[in-house]
Amino acid sequence: MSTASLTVLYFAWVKEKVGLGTETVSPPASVVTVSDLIDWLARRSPGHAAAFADRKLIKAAVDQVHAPLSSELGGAREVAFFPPVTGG
Amino acid sequence: MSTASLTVLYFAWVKEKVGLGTETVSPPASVVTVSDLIDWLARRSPGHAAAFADRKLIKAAVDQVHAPLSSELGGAREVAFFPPVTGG
Amino acid sequence: MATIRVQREAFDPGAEINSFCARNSTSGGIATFIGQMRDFRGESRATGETVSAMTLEHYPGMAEGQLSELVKEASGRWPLDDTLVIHRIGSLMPGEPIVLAAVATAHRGDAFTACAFLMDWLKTRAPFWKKEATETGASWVEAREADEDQAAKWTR
Amino acid sequence: MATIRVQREAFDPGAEINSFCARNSTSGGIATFIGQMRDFRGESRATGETVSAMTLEHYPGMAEGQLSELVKEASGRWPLDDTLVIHRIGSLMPGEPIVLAAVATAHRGDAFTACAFLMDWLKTRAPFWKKEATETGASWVEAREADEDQAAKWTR
Repeated sequence: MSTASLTVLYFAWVKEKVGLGTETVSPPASVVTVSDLIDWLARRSPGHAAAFADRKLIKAAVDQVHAPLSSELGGAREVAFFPPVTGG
Repeated sequence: MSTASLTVLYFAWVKEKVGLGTETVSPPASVVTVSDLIDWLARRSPGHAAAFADRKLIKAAVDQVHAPLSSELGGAREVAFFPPVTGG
Repeated sequence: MATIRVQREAFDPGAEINSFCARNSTSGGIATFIGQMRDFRGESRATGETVSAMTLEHYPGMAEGQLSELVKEASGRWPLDDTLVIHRIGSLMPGEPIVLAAVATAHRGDAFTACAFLMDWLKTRAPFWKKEATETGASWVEAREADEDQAAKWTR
Repeated sequence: MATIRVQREAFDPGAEINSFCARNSTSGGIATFIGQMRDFRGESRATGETVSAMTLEHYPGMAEGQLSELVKEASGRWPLDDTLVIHRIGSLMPGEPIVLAAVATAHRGDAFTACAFLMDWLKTRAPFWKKEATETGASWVEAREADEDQAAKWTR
């Protein structure tokens, strides 16, 4: 909840829309949940805005554990955004 | 239900107790069901008697199809007796 | 499509599975089951007698016929692209594969279910009998009640 | 015991299954699942676009971590002797195996159930994404709702 730096990762079409695979950001204290982080990231570029336009399509992992968008970031060091997985 | 000849097959320990794997028999008209056939076969030798001593342990197939001991033989040409199967 | 083999010769499960995959390259999912000969009796190696060899007797004709029936029944219940069942007879050594069942389908759920069904019915309907040789002599394996219960759940 | 591999190189399912069987020669039953890359999109080859190649992206670290979690969860639910999961990443050609899951147990029921569980959870939890190349371009495969439903039935 501070301005500690956070690694954000993007995968699959989220990565393609954002235009990069990873970035290090320092969100303001007002960014408390994963959903808050999306709101804040979406303002960084038209690519970010496009990637997060329909967040029903977006899944998140906080420190490599699946997390609902309502989760609090807490002291997370790594947050990832991606579409539903399609391996196997 | 006549004196037509019938091939009888034995497998696994039933074969070992009877002392042979196959025989051709001509049961009398009174032998109507698989169970009747067992009664009749059991009198053929001490080995037969030992094999059929506890018929709860015996399974039968009539013309290569699993059949309860109460089944009628009808025009069967081949009847087999064996313990419960243990393949796989 | 289906292949059923009852054979005295050892077989190579990996090679069989690879050729099954190759001839079903458009099936999304392949489920297989391999039953191996264990070198002990009962529930565990620690408590069971050591088994040095096994003989598998079968009812020629009916064994193949029952396996065909099982595959036909499975094909009627689930949309299967292909099926393979191989069952050994004769003398086997510990560690050798006894049986291989493989099912190819578009969707993996059907593959798992059909393969489990094949094995459950095979265990209670296909006329094969195992005789195990141990230090104290050879004896016929007894049917497990659990197998009957498992087969019964597929009854319609 | 468990082996988990996420790898760019192609693998040979038959050879992997054979060595899995060999190192689990005292397990009575081995259930396996092989997921293959299909050369068409959608439900059937007749109606779907031809797929000429596939790229599998993954989340390094989390992919391996999730697979370990799945195996740990399965091992807690069923008495498993051994487990193997191999998942490809990178470029794949049609017909190539994408994933192999193998489970060794004393009793076959547990092997089938645990293997199906592994695949259902893998499909919805392991961070891999498929991109298919067709004549009209490349596009990301969409998640199937059926996969979510299938995974949900294992929830306790």
